[in-house]
Amino acid sequence: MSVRVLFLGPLRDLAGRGESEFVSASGDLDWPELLAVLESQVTPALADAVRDLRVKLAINGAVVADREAVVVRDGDEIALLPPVSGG
Amino acid sequence: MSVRVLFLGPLRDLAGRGESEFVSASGDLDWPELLAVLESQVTPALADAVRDLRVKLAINGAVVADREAVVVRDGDEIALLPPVSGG
Amino acid sequence: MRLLDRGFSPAPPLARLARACPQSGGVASYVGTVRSEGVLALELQHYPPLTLPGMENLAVAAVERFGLDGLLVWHRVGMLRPASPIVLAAAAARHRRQALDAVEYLMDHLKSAAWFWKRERRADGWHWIEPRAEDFSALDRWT
Amino acid sequence: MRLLDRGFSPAPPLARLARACPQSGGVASYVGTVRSEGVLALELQHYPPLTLPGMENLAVAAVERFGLDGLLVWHRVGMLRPASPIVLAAAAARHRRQALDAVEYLMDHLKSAAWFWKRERRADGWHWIEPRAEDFSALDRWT
Repeated sequence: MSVRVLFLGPLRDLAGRGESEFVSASGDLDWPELLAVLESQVTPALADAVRDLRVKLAINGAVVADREAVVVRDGDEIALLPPVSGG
Repeated sequence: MSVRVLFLGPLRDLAGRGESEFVSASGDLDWPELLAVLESQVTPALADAVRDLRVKLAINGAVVADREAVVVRDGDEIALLPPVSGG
Repeated sequence: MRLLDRGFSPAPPLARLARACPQSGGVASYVGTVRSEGVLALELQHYPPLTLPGMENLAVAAVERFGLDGLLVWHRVGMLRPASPIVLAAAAARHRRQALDAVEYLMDHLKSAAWFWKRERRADGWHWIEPRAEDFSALDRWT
Repeated sequence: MRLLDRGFSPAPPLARLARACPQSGGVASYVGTVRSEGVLALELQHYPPLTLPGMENLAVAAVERFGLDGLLVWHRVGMLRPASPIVLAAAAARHRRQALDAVEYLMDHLKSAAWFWKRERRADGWHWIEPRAEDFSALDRWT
């Protein structure tokens, strides 16, 4: 399966890029598995920043209420959304 | 002596004009005398409207704090200012 | 602070205020217009020796109270047509709350404490506009 | 509700809003600009699948809450220069209090509840702007 992950705001700097495509031979990913992918395939600093509870998660354009309960499937677009600073 | 009296807002309609010049042989006018002049030389309805405590008085461009204590002198410009409705 | 006896467009003075205050975070404004429903014309009377000094005192008070970088108040007098601007109040400040509060303060004071008298021509003739009780209660917020 | 990736002038949309709402007593607005002091550039990031729907929900909520005749929110994204407009929020309503309150409501929610991330380039490089505690307390006023 393959998923696309978008790094918004300051997370972009930590990731060193705006988005990543992750391909894996295993099936769906849960939250700890997603964090593990970020840690090993991007940087541990990014995974740490994402552990901050203020970082929200959107799957295919919808914000997820309980990110611990998330299941990421093949073809999903995951956006990692740190606290906003608009206006 | 002669004084000019300006009728602002709705008072203009009651007076039937925007201003009047009053000439009198007597000396300075106090508040009751000014009301008497309005009553006899313009209309009683105007004098009644001016008795409303919300109508303020300016002499030569300065609003008078206590209109009962006013003394009108030769050459003064008196403005009769009903409640405003600006904006 | 300006009293105008002919129509104006709010955009040029607003743009000038923004340009004059580059250090500000933004500009808040309010443009009051003559209503179009049932109103054929509006006449605004004023008393020049009081009206403009009153607006200038108001401006000084607002700058001080809200720490404004700049402000402007343009007010029409004379005969106005439906949908034309009556008043433009605008304030530039570092933070938006100051700018928005200042505009509200200016409008509240212009509405019920400045020397204007207003009458509307409707189908059945001219009607003087009385001050509304809610305009006075709006003023109380600032004391 | 518009997201724009290039500069805009607030005057034309404001004039259009006023024309579109002839029954309104007036139009309140706020234009937020990039500060000029020490800021060389500003970048605004957004996440399109969330940002525009979020702004549209906000608009619906504001129209309902304040009984508006019309409103508009234009927001820049991308790279901005000092003194250029970031955001224009405007509301037309029968009474000025509704219009001014609606603009404050829109700005409070855009500042801390809309999906924008902002960084400034200063002399020493790029800095991400953190949300300020006062932006959250501003939101509390509306609940």
